Amino acid sequence: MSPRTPGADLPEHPDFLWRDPEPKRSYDVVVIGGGGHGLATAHYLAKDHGITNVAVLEKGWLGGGNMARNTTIIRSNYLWDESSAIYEHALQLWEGLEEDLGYPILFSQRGVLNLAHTLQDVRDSVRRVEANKLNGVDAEWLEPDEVRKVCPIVNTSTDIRYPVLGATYQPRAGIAKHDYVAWGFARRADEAGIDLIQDCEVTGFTTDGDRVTGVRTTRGDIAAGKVALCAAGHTSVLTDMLGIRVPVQSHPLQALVSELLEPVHPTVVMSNAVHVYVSQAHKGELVMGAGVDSYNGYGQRGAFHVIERQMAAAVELFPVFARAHLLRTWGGIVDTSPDASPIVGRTPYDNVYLNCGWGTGGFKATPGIGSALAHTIAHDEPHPHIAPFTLDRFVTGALVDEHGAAAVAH
Amino acid sequence: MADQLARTHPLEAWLPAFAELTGAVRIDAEPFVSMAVLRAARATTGDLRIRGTALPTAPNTWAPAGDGRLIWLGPDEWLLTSPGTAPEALEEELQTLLRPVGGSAADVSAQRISLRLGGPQARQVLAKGCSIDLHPRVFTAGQSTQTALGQAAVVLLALDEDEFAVLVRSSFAGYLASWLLDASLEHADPALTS
Amino acid sequence: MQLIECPWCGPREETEFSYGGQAHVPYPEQPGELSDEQWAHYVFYRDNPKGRFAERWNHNTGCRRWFNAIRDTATYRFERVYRLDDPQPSATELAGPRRSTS
Amino acid sequence: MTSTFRTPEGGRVDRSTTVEFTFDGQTFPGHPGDTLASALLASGRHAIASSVKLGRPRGIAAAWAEDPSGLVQIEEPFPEPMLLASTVELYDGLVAHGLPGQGRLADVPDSARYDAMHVHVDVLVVGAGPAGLAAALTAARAGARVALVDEHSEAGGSLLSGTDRLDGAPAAGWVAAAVAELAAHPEVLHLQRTTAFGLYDDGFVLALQRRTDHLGGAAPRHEARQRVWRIRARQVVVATGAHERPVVFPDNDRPGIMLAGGARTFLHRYGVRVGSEAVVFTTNDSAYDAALDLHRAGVRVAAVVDARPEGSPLRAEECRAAGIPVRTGSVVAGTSGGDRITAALVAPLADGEVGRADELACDVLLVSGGWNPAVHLFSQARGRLRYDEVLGAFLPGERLDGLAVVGSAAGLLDLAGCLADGRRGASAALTALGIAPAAEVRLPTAPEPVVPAAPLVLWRVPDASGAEGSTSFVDLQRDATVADLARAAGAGLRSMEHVKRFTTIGTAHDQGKTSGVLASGITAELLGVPVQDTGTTTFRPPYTPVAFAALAGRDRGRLFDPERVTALHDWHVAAGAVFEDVGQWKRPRYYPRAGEDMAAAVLRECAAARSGVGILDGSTLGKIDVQGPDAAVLLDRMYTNLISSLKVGSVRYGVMCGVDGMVIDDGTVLRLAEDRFLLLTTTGGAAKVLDWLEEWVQTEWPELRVHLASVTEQWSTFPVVGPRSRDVVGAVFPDVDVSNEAFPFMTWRDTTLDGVPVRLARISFSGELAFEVYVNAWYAVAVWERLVEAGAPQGITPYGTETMHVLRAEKGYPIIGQDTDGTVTPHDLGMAWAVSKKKPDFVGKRSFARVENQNPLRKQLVGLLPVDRQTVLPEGSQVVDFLADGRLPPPPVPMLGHVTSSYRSAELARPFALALVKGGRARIGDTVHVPVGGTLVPVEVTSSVLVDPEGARRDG
Repeated sequence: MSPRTPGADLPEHPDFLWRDPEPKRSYDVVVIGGGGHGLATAHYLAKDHGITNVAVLEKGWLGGGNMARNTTIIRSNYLWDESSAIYEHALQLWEGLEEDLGYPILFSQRGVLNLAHTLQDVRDSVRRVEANKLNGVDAEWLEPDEVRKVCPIVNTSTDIRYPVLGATYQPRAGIAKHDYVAWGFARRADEAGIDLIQDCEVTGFTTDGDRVTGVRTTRGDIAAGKVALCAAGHTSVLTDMLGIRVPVQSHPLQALVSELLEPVHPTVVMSNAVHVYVSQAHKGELVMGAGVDSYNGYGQRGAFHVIERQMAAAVELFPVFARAHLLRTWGGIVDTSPDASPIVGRTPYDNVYLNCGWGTGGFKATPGIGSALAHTIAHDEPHPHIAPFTLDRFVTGALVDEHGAAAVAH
Repeated sequence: MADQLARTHPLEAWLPAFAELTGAVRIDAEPFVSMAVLRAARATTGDLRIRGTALPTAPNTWAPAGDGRLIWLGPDEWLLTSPGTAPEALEEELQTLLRPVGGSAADVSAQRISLRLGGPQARQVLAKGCSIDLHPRVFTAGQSTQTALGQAAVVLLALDEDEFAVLVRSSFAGYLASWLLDASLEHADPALTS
Repeated sequence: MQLIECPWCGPREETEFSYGGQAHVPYPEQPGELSDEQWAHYVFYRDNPKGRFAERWNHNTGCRRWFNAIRDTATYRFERVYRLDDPQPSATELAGPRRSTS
Repeated sequence: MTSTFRTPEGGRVDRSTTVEFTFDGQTFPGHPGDTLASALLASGRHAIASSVKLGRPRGIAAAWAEDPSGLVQIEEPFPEPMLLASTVELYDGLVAHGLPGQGRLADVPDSARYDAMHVHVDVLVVGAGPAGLAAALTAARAGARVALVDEHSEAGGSLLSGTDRLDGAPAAGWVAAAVAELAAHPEVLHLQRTTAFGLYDDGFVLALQRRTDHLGGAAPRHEARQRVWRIRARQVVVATGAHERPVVFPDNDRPGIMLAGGARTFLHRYGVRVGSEAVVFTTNDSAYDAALDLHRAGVRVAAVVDARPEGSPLRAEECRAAGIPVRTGSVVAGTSGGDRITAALVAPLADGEVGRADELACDVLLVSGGWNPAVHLFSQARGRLRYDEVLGAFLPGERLDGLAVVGSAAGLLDLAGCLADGRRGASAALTALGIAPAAEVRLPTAPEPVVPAAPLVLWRVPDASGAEGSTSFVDLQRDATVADLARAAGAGLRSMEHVKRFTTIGTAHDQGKTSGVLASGITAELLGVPVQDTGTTTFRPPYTPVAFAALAGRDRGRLFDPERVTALHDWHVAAGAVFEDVGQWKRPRYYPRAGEDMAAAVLRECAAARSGVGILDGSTLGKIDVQGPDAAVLLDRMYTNLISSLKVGSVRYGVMCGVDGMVIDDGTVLRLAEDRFLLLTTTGGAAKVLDWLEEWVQTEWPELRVHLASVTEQWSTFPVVGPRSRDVVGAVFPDVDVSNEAFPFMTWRDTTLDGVPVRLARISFSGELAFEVYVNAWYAVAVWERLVEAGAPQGITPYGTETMHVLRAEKGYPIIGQDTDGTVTPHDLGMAWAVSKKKPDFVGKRSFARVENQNPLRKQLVGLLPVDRQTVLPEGSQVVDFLADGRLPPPPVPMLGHVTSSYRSAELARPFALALVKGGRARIGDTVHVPVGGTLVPVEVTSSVLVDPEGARRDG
């Protein structure tokens, strides 16, 4: 084998992943959405609560939505107590997930830098770092020369349009292999006897007063004791069927990769002002995210000018990327909420649980929300970590507003 | 007695660079042009004429008016330019005309500067940063458009076959000048324009 | 990258426009008389259909005029644009193929 | 090294010129017109790379973008990672080496130039092969605006790769005539070396033009190396041809194994024999052309191995005549060799069973498994694909508006058919546009197509070696094999998307141009389902890789983002100002004198403003002209406080909230007339506030008679600040009575300076006596210099944003966006006085009544004084309760709020800060802790107003 064989260090997959079962007529819990959140919820229902008469309904292929389309950044350095609590809960689960799932998910704690380019960026960054420290989240403020030490290819020269004035750094943050995470959860859920049902689109619900009695699907009607909505960008399609109003908007979010390159980028870099976020995946490709397209869209594609602007930012911050090549672009559908925080918990229906509004934060929360939502479903009361994220905050005004929190919310 | 107040053009420092361009593309900064924005509901303007010119009602057009130009900016919004009138005088003249019909006028002389772009390659240079159809049969003399050139919002006027005026916010003038010079570089030497 | 038809300026690149979200959500006559819940719905809640959607756009790099459009959020195709003083679209027009029922 | 495999004549390279290049440290010759691949092959070099995972030698396997394995790294003239040797045009001085899996980025910035060009056309034709040229000619003759883009160095496509004849002469002649005719049409844009890589909505096609790459070191520096064409086409004709597909068999990855059509291209286009002894393995007739052509060129063809039981009687006859053995019903079941194939193992195939194999010595093995139409652009347009059982390929499965797929891209494989289809596609496009086609466009006559024998759809040859397909490569670049597909199926995967991710097939540089359909076919076999059901994975842009810098285009370096400056910028630069980025603006932050650091400069500037006179360039403040009978009505609805009661000639401070009741901007309002106001906004809020007002006026209250205009750049604004400001302003504007009685605080006066109108306003953002001077920006420099000159006796001191911030903070004036973060109400800022009780409603009012707004623990703006009188609290520091033992408890530690602004104060002779603190006003007088570094700094909570709370100084 040649000295650099990035593909070779990829793990061998287990011999078997999951069955392809026919839906049963009835389940104790029906999880709608076979993405990361739905699969993780199923896993923790079985693992933590012994609930296994569960179906996960996926209209396409497992993990084929935002799970397969995100840029896999994992971090917990959010500003507000409520946010850092749920994301830190997730990060701690990430740290033990490979063992838990018995599946190589390539979780790599290579650290995440959030660059500051203006004096206000610096203020917001220091504010977040200090809050993180007091919340027990590892966080540091780095001066430009320290940024250069962590990531030598960042352009820290002072004569660029928006010089790097410093960065926040979370060493425990990192990336993982998105597909393997989904498959790891799916495999465990399947082992536990949970039915993962693909090509099964929900077309409606049957209700009885304040309870949902079942779901109508393209593969027949399925009775349900409890229903969890884990459909991310398609949440509104489901809540419209239920006649529930949820303040989320679905937007296209694009991402892209380069060809395989020799290791040049040891960490993850995110920049708010010069909008770019990039890491180098295990095989060597640069993985980047672009900005959210402004309009509502379910098309899993965005406009190319967003990519072009992204490339300009990348070359500005990483001059060595100039002749790297854009290999593939794609888009996902992010459901964004008014305060850029998730909406999780009970609904007007007694036995329907809502999990949406994660915007660009969904992947990093996967194990955290999976375990918290499973707890909520099992005990029929919100897990402490999701209690602050209920719908009624929009009535009281007790928002968890991460907009002002500067960190690029990816 | 203090001496007359001097005026300073935002693009003064760029003039030498403009002067070095030859042939294929010409860039120049029009000296201090007074400008005023006119607002009036179309219904009320009737046969109102500005310096003898009817308010253009067709979007994306302009018409000569006195020593300047009358430019359509919106269904109830126009821009009048006049090199020869003092800014405050221009606003007053238009207020007098427009207030009776419920309209208004505001002096925006220093809000924008006016660039001149010309030469056989001028359309090419514009096409590098402007997404509208600049085909000579489409964007003809008398046409105007509010659009983006590079990353600057501009009002672009077709004056002639290969003669254009570009109005841009004064604070963006330097950016646009650098952009135009950069986009003109490959045409800078006539020998290289083929 | 789409061409969007500005009712005044004609078709222009998507980049010249800004998005204004759901159309026909009027500012309440008497905000003071609304319950916190009703007010929250005005401030934070907007429809999010997969399918035809009546929405607001602003030609901000052009004539700076707001207008409305009916666009399919699944295909992104603009069905039509109309001016603010044009009549609201009928429910049947919005009931495009992908319109989710609520 | 000599080009022993170069044919004595033929090909389109310029044999009169020889260039030299270096590959893997060895020097090779070549000709202009060569690609790196053809030049290497001409010298007998096949092996050029090693595979990413297994490190197996890999060679050149095709003549263009479909090559899955011939990857190289360019080193000179400038490092560029991972390019296909088959697509790199040769130039003198090229230095490259084979790719060991990963590419290498240059460690120095790329100095090449890149740009973009917009173009609008009636008809865009993608591909200049026979179908594309026919389409372009058809559209051009009708007088349409046409763009023809093609990825090769010259037009012709397949016509340059074979022996086709048109109108009885070599097809190249017709190509030349067509290109010449197109060049003569004024409305035709014809671009070679231009790859249409993405197709988006409304006929928007992005194409990358490689303008100077082929010139190597001789490329002119002032020209863009690559250009992205942004083509807006009313109709698109896709004539992108087809990619030949291999057959998968054990050890099918050895150098010397290549697509049959590729070998033919190397021969006819570049005059290169790919080897001296060939075996040809095919499932269809097309490879016979390669066999016969190579035979005529002097290559010994050991055999044509045809998997079809009956083969192709017609073509077999030609072979027999040429003395080429043909083995029907046979396959290549394996190969031997190392860095180069040495033999093919040929065996009969019956009922899916491979029989006994015998070795045929060869140094090249040419393979054809059929053709895959290049449907990428069609698929990007979200066109549905349909699987064609006969071709074993996916074809466009529906008609799309504005998009026609023609020629072999639509599955047609005969020349006459492609020409006619190109004309048909263009005519249809013209009809759709209402453009009358020209009188019948005559197409050149192609020889009657011989009806080919039906092709056999064969994805793979069963592995009889016992290796279970572990050396039968489906994706050569990813080292992914039939065995991997079997494992994926065995693991329970059914979706091609899962299979692709499990095996990584189709995710490499070529994005599965050859491997994608193979994987679908083999997976379908493994699962026992129709290929149509497995389908393909989605074709995503770009069609071929595009350099980041090409997409960045001109938006690099100083043009990355516009730099906005005021009329005084040059003055500030000359004065040695240090600048701060505020949005896109460059603002002077401070003006250091020799030997001063920022702290020293700011203390000096502050002292000047508090005890003498200072001057600030405030021209970046947003300014909005509001006119009309209902102007006051609008402003009453938009500001939290009452504006309509403001008298003409007076000024009022106002706050704006969003509907959620959170502060979004603030500033002063000058009433110029009953029906005219001048609004000042924050620098960052200027555009936002104008858009905000316009949105309400246009969409909610169209009945209001009011007009808004931005005048931000119209009026330069200079606050002249300090106890001595009256002397300076009085001296420069003698016509104005600047006495406090005649010109009270929060009023404005108009005057002139040498006939130029000037407006003065008694507004103070520092608490000191101050006059803001407004003048048409044309005169900004002159007026500023007059003020500086007149202020010399008082030691007038220009100051920047840092000093401005200190002065305002000492007075407790918040900066929206620094002391607020979108979660702060006017009440939180202690500005209940600015919230009207009289008005029935204004934007945001209703939100103040929500539960959370009544919470006594809301964060409120207060002052903080470090008890040690030394520590400058870092902005952003968190505030915690006073901890008696002086140590932080273990996390999570409850936080009270954070430091929003923090400065040294010359006036207070100590550092101070502003902070948002839970229930802050009730804590005034308390001591709390602020963790700084490792230590807890005790700070006293105070009112946010620390200097001149009674406001005695504003009148001087």
